[in-house]
Amino acid sequence: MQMHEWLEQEDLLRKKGDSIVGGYPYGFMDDGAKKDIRRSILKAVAIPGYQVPYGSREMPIARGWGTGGIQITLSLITPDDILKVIDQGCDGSVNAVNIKKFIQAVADVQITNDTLAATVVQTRHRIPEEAMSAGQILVLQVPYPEALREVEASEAETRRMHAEADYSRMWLYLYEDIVNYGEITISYRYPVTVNGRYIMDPSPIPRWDVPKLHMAETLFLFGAGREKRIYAIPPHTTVEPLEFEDHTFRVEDFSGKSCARCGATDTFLDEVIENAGGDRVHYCSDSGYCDKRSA
Amino acid sequence: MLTVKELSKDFTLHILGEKNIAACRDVSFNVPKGGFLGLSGPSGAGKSTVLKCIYRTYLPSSGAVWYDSAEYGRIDLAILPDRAVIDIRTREMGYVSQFLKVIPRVSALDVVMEPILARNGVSREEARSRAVGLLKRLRIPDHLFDAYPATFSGGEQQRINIAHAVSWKPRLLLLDEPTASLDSGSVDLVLELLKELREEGTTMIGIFHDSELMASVTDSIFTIS
Amino acid sequence: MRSATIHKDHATFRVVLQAMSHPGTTCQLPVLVPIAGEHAPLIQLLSCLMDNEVSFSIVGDDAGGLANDISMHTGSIQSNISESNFVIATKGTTSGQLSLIKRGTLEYPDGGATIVYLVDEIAEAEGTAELSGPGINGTVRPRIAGLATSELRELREINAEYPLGVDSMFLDTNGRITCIPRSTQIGEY
Amino acid sequence: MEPLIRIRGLSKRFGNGCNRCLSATGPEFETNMCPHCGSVVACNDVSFDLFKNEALGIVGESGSGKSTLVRLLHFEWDATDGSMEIQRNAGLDTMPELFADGDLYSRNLLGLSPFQKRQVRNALMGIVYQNPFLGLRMNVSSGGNIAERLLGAGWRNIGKMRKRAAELLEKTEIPLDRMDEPPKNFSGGMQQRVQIAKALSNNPLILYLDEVTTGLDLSVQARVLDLIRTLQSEYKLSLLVVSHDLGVINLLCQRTMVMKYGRVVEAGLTDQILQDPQHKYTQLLVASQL
Amino acid sequence: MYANDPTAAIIGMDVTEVDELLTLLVTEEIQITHPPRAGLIMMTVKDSLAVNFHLGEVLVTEAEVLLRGERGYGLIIGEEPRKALARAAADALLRCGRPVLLCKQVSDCLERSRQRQNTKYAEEAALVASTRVNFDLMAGA
Amino acid sequence: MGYVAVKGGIEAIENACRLFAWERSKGASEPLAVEQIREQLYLAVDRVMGEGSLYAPDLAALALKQAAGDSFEASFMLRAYRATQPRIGYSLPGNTREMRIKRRISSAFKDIPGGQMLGATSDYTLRLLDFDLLKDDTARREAFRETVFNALPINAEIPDTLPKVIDILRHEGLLENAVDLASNDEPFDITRQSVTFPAPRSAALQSLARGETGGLLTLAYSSMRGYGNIHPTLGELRVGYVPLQISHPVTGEPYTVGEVKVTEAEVLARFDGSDGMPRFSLGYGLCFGQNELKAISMAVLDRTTRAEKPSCPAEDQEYVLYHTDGIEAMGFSNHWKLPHYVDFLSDLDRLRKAQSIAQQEECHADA
Repeated sequence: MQMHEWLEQEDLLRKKGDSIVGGYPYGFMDDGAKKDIRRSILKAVAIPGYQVPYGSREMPIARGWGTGGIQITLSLITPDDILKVIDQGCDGSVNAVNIKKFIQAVADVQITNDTLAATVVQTRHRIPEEAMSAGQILVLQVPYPEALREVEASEAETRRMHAEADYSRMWLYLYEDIVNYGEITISYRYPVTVNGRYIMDPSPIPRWDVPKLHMAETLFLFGAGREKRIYAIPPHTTVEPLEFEDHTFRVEDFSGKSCARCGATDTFLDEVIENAGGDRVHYCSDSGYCDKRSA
Repeated sequence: MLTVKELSKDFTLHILGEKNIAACRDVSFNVPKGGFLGLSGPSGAGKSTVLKCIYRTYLPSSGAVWYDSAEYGRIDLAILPDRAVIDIRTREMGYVSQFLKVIPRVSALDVVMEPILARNGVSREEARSRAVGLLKRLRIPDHLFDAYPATFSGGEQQRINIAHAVSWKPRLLLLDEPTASLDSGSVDLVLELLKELREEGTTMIGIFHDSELMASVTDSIFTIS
Repeated sequence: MRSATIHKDHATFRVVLQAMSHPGTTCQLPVLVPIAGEHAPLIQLLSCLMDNEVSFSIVGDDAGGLANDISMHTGSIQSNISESNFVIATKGTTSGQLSLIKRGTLEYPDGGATIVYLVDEIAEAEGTAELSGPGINGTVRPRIAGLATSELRELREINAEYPLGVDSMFLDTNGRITCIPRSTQIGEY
Repeated sequence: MEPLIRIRGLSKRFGNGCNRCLSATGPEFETNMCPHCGSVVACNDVSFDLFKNEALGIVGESGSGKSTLVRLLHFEWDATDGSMEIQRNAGLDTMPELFADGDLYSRNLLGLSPFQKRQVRNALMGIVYQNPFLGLRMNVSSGGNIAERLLGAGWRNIGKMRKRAAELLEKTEIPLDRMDEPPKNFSGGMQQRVQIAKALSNNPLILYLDEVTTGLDLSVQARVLDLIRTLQSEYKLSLLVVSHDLGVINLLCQRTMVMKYGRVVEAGLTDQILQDPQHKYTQLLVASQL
Repeated sequence: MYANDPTAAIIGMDVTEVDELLTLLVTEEIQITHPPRAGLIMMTVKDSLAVNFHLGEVLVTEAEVLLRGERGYGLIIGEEPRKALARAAADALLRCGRPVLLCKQVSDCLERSRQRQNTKYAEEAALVASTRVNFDLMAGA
Repeated sequence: MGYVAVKGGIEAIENACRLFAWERSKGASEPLAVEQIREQLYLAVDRVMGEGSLYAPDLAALALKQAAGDSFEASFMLRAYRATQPRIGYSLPGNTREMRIKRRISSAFKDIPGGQMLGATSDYTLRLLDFDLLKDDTARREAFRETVFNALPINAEIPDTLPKVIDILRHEGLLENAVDLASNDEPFDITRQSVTFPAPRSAALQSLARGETGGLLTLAYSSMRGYGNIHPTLGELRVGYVPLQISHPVTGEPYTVGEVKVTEAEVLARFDGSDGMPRFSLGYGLCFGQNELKAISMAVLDRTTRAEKPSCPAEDQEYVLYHTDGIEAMGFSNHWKLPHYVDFLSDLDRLRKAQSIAQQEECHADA
């Protein structure tokens, strides 16, 4: 381009009040950021359950609102993808909608509510009820990536503990729980051992979802934007919740309860307070699945 | 069995300005297997020093202490590695001092049982019955069996000391004035015990304050000048 | 704002990710905007991963200015084999230099390098070595023609102290890729 | 008879060091700090064997390097130099990679990765520190303190761990009804006994005792020492007893090493060390303590 | 200011000065090899213990041109596409040295702006200098 | 009340965004020009650039306008904008000795070579509301500007460079040497690698330089007030412009890109050197824009976090660096507004189970 041509173009734009240099690239982030994240993802897959530090970028969504997951999604998404985003199991949750809106705007993807139709699912706090398949990727948003933070505040020390597989303090925490309360009181973010090596935080999914991580068909990617960590569980990888021979891991108890909408008795149920008297009803937390069953 | 050859022991006291004390000089004698050698000599001649050099509580300054070990064959105790000395002490060589030096807060019965248990590979019951037998022979009253020897009279303590040393029937026994603090009745009991031990094959070297007594129990006497 | 080259990086990475999370299976790099030249698939692969924040080195012969091509397309800088984040083995072998390559530390095992082997042809079966571990349903036996026979054994040794180790990608002339990350057990062969 | 572990040429220097560090420190110079570069030669060229079911004493005043030695052998600090080898049949069957074919002794344990060292430590060693804060988690129940070591060794059954903890607490004379209480509620002597129970939980072959009775009342000291004696004969432990107190050494150990400014100045049978000390420093030590 | 690089005067130019400069420059055939684009420069600084660290990023605009085979580079703080381009073109021109007349005109234009800017800076400096605390005076009072 | 699926999300969000914009626009006043914010609220702009870690006054002013003056939100927008822009490169190491001074004071000495220059400061302005500003208009401004220049003393000049107070101290051997901590390593870049502890000095300074003013202040204050024992003296405080230079890609010569307004603070605190000689050690603070509170707080924290054995939060490097990034802290604190009902249900399940175990035990004990 000749300089005079450029100046003419610029002049036109300026008169309309637009700038010639602004705007956002495909996938929002610059190339360098995406490459850094991709390299970290590959290392995370190669070392299942190990938290890979990376140079987390600021997203236009607040730290703690899923920026880790968004960065992963944006670094691997293509215009051919079909994306599903859920928060607490729900496609329509405001945060999920907000993220979808953003990713769609910058990455030009199709959106679906159907778990089985999606190629990439980004989620906060739930794993869909329907089993996902080999080609799909589940991206989980992680607020606290460090499973050992409960027993050790210092990052330098938890890193050493992982390096040496020195996990007795975590186990001790569970032992003390049982001694004090008769059972393990960890409700969500239940720590798991991945591939027999690393103890890992599965993000704040309920215990109900933990068994879905074990020997799954699907790749799970975990992104913690604020804490600047990426980790992964490849398909067909052992994921075992920490448990004792005589105090085994158990999922949430929904016995005798069913979804008031679709009647499901085998899903994670949300408890809804129905009236001021405190009566409760239950509904599927996975709204996409409930829709499918109700249709 | 045991040949002491030109044994000398000096003490160098660094903290007293490198003061040098010669405790014994060029001592040589021989004890045959099953023999009982008495050591005599004036006070300060180094009788105890010689015994302690054999037991290696003292490090000999020069000379040799040849001993025919059941385990190791002929060895020089003067230069034997520490660990092997411990082994010889555990399996073969006993030592009776003038005074009881036992571990605090251990009952009389346990003091006597301990070496039997540690060495002879017998059951607890067996060790107990042997120890009880020994204590009874040495006329320790029953009610003292479970008491701590530290509270005993000097004579009682010394009888415990002897029982402790002979209970496991060592192959070589070193005696440093074992009867010094005993009344005559007790002395007889002890001598009888030592006699039995010899009959069972123990070789002994002893120092006795009473030369008459020494002559009566030993087969030969070596005098250190 | 949207350029085809950027899409291509995204699409390429998706294939690489699929290959890395299913070790031993064969995946085809997308054919989008072709880059001219002998090393087109390699450049396509490296372009979605490398930039001026990482370094690389080449083992084997640097025919046709490969190092320059890589630098030009990725902005990455060539460096010593023992410091490189990416090692390109152009002849299907690291020529006994595997032990020089970064394996990370126990605190930061992700510091281990990625090796890209250029090989003749990759197929999903009939290979000699049996692979198992994360990402593999049971076992797989990929055939990697053009890989030096001792290379897998050396990889097994270098990755014995998991999580320390290197992660390998094998790329054939048709743009097919298969991966053996350090978590993969390489069986006897 | 072959020793359980062989220690050869063990050295630890703090600081960058220079080529004059070794020639300018030690007992002759009355310092372990190099006057040229300020590095501290905490221990230098220490070699010894430890046999099965033996108690070896290490005596010396503070700064002599005796506690450093224990920290090195317990893998808490990295040695600057030296080796530690263990006999093949010592019970490390789970780690065959430690042994070369046919060798009676392992490769140098000090050269293992932190991960491997942790495994070896869990399988072989127990430690009791002078300060129970170092060996115990004061806010975790006593049973939990013992369980921590069992958990580290791979135990995963609460019932079995509690049974084991109860046994050990009984052995160390802690009332069982206090098993779920944290040690911070206990007296110093009791804390020390919980520490011992914890150290024994994994059935160690080697127990390090670092000034375990220092700071305790005399009567409490006596009980702790009795306990150690009983446990040693019961479990056939090899003890490494570090103390500045010759009385403690005399009571527990058959052999003793004397350290001063990072060097071993004398080693021998304990009764010989006490009754016929050879080195000037040992004579001073014996004269001042007995 | 910026005496060693005449094109640095463009940094502080006002709109009319930039227009004037561009008008001069377009008389020459200039090919844009990299059109102006925004980007970031990580600002590295040396602290008082002589340790370098990254203070933060600065928004800049970058452009590159080719003039008579001479590469010209323009980089300028802020979102300033016209200034970046002008600076790239001036950079190429002044290094190329031809056409001589245009070089002279551009140099003059730059120098005029530099003088104006220096005057402005001097005024600001004078304002700052007026806040200097005069201790002698205080002692005398 | 029946089940209401959260399906209205899309519209609700769009409406909420619109409502936020409406709140800013509904009044009768003239719309604020970005230029007005940049020029008249320049200290707010400076703060946003510092915490947003992006020097771009126009964008910072725009962000302040869009965020309705919320400086956290505005800094956040700058940070996010950074993620979209390619990094062209790194500057040559800038040197604050080349600063074009706008203000320079020392509290360590009464007079210093080059003099104390108060510059534009509100330090000595009585904090009385100036009701004249209600009558602010163009004509008044013109008149004011005239008076400013008319009142100038005749010989009002400042030298190009001023010596540093710390140089004088260092010359006398009273200050720790630069070489003690200097390293030739490439500076750590926390925007590319996550920090590891103990963090290299370059990472710590970068982290503090983008820290949130209030957060830095709180921790620094805690240390000065008693949770720690740093009693700093302000050796020198400078505000001014530092040239931004790169290597020219063609000639390789240093090439000035422009100038960047910064605030620099150097605080002195006593310590005992490794040779046993007591000396001053230096705490260093530098940030974008004029933000003196931040630069001083940063300098104090730079000094406190070099403690060998941290005895309080302000001395614990990991604690300080992890908790002073305003954008991260704000995002995380705000995220509690997101639904957490799945986690909460899991909690409920545990609580109910634990209670039932406790009740059973009680029954057992009673029986």
